[in-house]
Amino acid sequence: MMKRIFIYLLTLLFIVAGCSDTTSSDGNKNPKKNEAPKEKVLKVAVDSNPAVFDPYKLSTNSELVISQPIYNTLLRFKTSSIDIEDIEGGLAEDWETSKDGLTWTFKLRKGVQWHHGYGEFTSADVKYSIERVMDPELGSTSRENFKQVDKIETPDSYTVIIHLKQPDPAFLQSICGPAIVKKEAIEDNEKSGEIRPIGTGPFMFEEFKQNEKAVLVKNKDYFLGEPKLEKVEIHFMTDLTAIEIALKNGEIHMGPGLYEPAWLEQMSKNKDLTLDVSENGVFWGLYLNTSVDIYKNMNLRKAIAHAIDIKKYVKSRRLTAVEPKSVINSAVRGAYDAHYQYDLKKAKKYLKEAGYPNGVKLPEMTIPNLASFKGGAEFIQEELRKVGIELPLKSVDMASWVELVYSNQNPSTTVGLAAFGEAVVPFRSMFYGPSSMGQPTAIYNLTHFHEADRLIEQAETEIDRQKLDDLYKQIVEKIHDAYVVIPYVEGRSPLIRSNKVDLGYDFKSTMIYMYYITEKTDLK
Amino acid sequence: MIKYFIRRTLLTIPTMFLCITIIFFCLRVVPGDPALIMLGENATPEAVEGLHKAMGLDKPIWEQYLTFLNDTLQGDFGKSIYSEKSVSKQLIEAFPHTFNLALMSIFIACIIGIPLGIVSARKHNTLFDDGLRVVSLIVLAAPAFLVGIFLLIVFSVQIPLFPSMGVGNGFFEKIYYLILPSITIGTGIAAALIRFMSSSMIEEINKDYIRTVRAKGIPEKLVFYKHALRNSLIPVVTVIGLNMTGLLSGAVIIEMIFSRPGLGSLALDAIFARDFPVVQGSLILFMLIVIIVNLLVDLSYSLLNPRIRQS
Amino acid sequence: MQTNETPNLSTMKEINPATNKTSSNSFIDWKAFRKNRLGLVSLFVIIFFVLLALTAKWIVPYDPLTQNLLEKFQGISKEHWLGTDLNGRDILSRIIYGTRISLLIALCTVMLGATVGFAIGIIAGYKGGLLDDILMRMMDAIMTFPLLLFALMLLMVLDSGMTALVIVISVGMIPGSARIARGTTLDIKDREFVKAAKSMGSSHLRIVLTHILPNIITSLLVVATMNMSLVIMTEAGLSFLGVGISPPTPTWGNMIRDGFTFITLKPSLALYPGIALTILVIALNLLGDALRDAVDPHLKGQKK
Amino acid sequence: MGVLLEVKNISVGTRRNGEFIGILENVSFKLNKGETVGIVGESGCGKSMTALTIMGLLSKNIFVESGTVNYEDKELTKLPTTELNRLRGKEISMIFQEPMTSLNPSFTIGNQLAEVYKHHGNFSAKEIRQKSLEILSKVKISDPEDKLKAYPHQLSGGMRQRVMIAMALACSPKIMIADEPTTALDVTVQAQILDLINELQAGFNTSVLFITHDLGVVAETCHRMIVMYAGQIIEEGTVAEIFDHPSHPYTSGLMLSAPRLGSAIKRLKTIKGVVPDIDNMPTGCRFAPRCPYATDICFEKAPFLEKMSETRGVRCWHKL
Repeated sequence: MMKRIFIYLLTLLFIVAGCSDTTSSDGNKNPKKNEAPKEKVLKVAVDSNPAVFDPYKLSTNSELVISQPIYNTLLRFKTSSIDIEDIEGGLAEDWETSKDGLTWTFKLRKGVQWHHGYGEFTSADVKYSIERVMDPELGSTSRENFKQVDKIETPDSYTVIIHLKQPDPAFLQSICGPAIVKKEAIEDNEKSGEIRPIGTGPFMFEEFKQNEKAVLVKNKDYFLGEPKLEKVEIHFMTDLTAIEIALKNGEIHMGPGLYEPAWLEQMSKNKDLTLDVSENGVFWGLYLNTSVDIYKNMNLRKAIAHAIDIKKYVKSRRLTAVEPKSVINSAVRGAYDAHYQYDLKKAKKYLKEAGYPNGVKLPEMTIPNLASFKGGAEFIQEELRKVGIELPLKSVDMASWVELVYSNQNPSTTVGLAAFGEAVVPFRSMFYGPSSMGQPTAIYNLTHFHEADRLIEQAETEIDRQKLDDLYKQIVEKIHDAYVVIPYVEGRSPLIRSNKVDLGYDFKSTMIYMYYITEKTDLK
Repeated sequence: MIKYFIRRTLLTIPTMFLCITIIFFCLRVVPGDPALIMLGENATPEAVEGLHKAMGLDKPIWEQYLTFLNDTLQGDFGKSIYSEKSVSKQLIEAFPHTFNLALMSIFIACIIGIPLGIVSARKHNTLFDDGLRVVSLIVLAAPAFLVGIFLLIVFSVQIPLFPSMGVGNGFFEKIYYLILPSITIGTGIAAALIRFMSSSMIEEINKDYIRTVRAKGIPEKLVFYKHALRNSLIPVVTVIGLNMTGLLSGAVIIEMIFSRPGLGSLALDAIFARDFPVVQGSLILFMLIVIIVNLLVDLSYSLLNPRIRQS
Repeated sequence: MQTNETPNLSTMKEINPATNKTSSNSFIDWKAFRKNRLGLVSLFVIIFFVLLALTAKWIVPYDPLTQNLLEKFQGISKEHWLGTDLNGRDILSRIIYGTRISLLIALCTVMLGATVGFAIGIIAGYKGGLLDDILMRMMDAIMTFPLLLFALMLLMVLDSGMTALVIVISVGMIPGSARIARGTTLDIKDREFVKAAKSMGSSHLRIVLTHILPNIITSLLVVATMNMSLVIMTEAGLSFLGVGISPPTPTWGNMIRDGFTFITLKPSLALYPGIALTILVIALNLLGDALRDAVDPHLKGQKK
Repeated sequence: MGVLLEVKNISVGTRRNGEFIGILENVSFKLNKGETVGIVGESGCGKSMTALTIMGLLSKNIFVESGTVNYEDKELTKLPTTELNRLRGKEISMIFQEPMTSLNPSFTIGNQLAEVYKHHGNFSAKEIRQKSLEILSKVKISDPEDKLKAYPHQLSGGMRQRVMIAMALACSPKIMIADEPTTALDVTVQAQILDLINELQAGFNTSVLFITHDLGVVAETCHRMIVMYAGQIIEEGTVAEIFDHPSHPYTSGLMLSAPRLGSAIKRLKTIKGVVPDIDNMPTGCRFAPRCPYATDICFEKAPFLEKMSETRGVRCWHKL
């Protein structure tokens, strides 16, 4: 008998040891359900795990959501707007540009404090931040936008003057990009190996638990006023169904939605949840890689372009999709009208002229195994099947897909891109010859289209509005006539929030696939 | 007995060495380059080059393997390629959650599995026994993630009894958060336990020594619960040990559905992000857990079975 | 007083009617198998699924791939007996088509895993010594690996076609069958009739083929049926993690995965393939049990 | 001498798809106080089945068709298990053939011995320990102190059989049934165990029902003997009577096929043929197909057990 009791005791002991997690660092040990009810904790769900915490190397949406409330930028878009007209002062109170567009002078706010006592915000921080973005060693994702910067002057601690080599129409929106960081904080973190991003924003970084959550706590002396929320918890939940359940239970206040209209309809019926759709659409297109022999044939590209019934697909997606207007995001300034008319007879005619009277089997297209990619790709595959064009699909995980695309081995690619502000930025990365994949200066030109290179180079340094718009028109026309990209939808990402949440601004669109969290955001 | 154990542990060293090598080379062969993933859309070639040097991926394979080997032997799993957070810290953070889940699932499996197994053996060949067998088969056959989501919808959405996500802090809250996920895994193992317990119980009952005990006039209850149960527990312990490996790898999906951190999800994300040090660290820890569990099973095996203890 | 040796009348156990006729233990006693009702039912279910798989192409009411986006998430209706999925495809036809692939994967994986496993098991058991230790350590190494994560990584290396899936999952099956084969070989190797055969100078190969293999074939069958259910579950798990057979080919695994995202909207999307999967797995397990009983006479007495 | 145990017309069998198949066919005999009766027969003749019927230890699919087993004023076959358990181990105990597998490998000898005392009397732990040591020394087990703590696999076959006997005699039962206790032991240990049983039988004045296939053992230990064949008693009587003049052909066949030390016979006589199968028993005398003296009547009509004297009985048409 003794033996059996001993074994039971042993297992019980294990459980006690296992559960009383020695590493749990958070304060309250008493097992109350959650913190004192009055303490306002906003709980946000994101469907990916953050890997990088350096604001200049952000890639997944969870990283964007965590950094947004922590950092400020020199200038910024009015909350939830992506219209260049709405750009206002951020850490810089005011700014002017010289007539030739080469010198930009910024007047900085005074008395702004860094988190955790890293001192007052000064012009030196701005200089360090911008030079860090431009540093090739770091490999920042937005280094490309600052290639025109010549030198940065800091005459006194509250003024910054940036000199450009050449005028850059997109520089205003570029300045709204990078977060201003503190040199000493970054060095301390590197030494300690700890994850502790330091910024000037409304919320300070408190804790990060891998695969679980990140916790931000309010920055009492934030220069735009003390935030209403006590804490913000960002939960990493890779399964959308789990997020949906948590939203219905009230365990989570905000989360991403699903692109499926039937699902959204069902959720909108739920009386204590509000459904929003971000106006800035993600531009989804089928990019044909003209460095691959079969796609050098213009007629084949034409046949493909006219075989896809975009209206039907957009209709089936109802409120989460709009018809693409141009060859790039419609919210971009310079996205002039350009679309391919759905006409099966024309498609069959071009197919015959392309030399494939009884159909063709296209080379295999690899896509990542994400729902957002799969839906569109399967739709295109099905549409092409009707005209006898067979497009075999292969689904792999994200990392393998990225490598395939970068090494220019994917004969055709469907991908969704967000873009805003000046059209020259997407043109530069997507339709400029030297940016073609597989080359040393590659950025994201999947189609190896290069017919508009001269025009793009002119647009890059044209600050006269009239001339710039005229250049944009010509570029769009060239891309459209080349039939290299076939847009099929502009997806608008749905977001869901509990009615208890008061955003503090009216929601229009978002660049981080989640609601912005500001000092005005509150929990009723 | 100690000699037996030393031999067993020594035998695990070649196995571990083999596993570490397999992990290392398997990762190097997997397509997808961490630098590319990290840089995302505008990864310029020199930036990629810079990162490669930073991650030490530019050195020849053999050199990487040797540095990897002597780091691992000193217990230093290196730093995550992305967050530069030390891998051992991440493992220490993730391990307790998986350990609690595994332990609680085994606990639930035993509570459900063993008694039902005994009852099914006592009521052998009756309708109850057949019914139980079919039910346990259904639970065994149903995919864990379906069972999980079913429990979630019923006990978390419709009847807001249990939380649907997170781990909670503090001892009782952790158990409270553990209930649903461990029931999902536990019932699966319980189903296997029932079938195993019942057949091993039946086998014991028909052994000769039971006849002697009955000839001594010992009441039927004792014959069953003292003599037969004791000997049929021995193979059951091995079933738990075997299920442990399945449980750990199955936990990956359960951790996803119940949004729980843990070794499984850590390894899974690291594989998708090609974060080699984290993958290597978590798989090695996985392996250590399994080997330790097998040793524990052997220990309890001899605890229960005196003959082995003596040899 | 020295009692001299009396005639040793054989001390066979008392008459036990059930095992009266001693069946040679190497082959399945079909008479006993037929008596096991559950075993028979499961056999019919499996045959039904196999027929379904073979005739999938012809009996499918709709082409499992054609989408009609306007008819999404339809419930059960006259045209679509089980309704339509997220892309408006007919669920019933996809399940039927899925049977073909799931069964194919299960069959090939088990055969590959079992044969390789048995080969290793027999060699290790028969040769013994250092080779046995090395092989067994390799088996331990594979055993300690979390099958799902290991398969995930291998799948990325070999890209995710059907053959890759079969190879990857079969790796997980090898240690199990190797262990069983080694056990049986060790057990039979010391038996008198094997020693006798050796003394008559028959070659190792002949001994393995004539004595060891027939005894193992039966346990191969039992292990095969049990592993089949494990394979189908692993494939479902892998599809859940987003790896596995590429779209649009339906397998039960990726159908459950797609259905999973809309579980609250239309649970049947994931439930119908889930139910089909569960039924087949149960049938396989029951068949495995019935076969094991039919093979192993000593267990027969207690079961029914 | 009073009759202790009376087995009257016991028929035992099993049912296979509806049809009843007999294993024992109206077996009757008496066991007097202090007497040792031997039951002899080939394997499969039902001698162990008789013992299991008395003890109520028949396996699930075998049951008593008819007949009674009376012990003092109780009818054992009808007793519920709880009441039967009050007798088993206390007044009637049994030892088995396979010492290797008859003890629970996971409990110590002391534990399994103490069990008997615990259930058949309320003794304190100290008393139990004392009695256990006493009974172990009675069965001549060397240093009983260690043996209490030892596990079955640490003891030899003979030693384990002694422990079984100790357990059987722990509560000095009135009857001890020994089902081939020495068959699995080698000759030298066999002799020691037989002497021990005789000695204890005399000491405790227990009556013993000795089941064996070994005529030598019967000759040495039993007062009366019963010969069984294919589920029937074919001859009974005192050992002296039967050894002196076996009157059933089967019994004499048995005697002749037993080699004797110093006897002139070179080749042993064997009984041709095999024990009949239980589901197709020959009509008439069951030994007829193998009986050299069989005549027509033996094949048609089944002989009855004819009582020749108080103790003697034979079931044969042509008694020798």
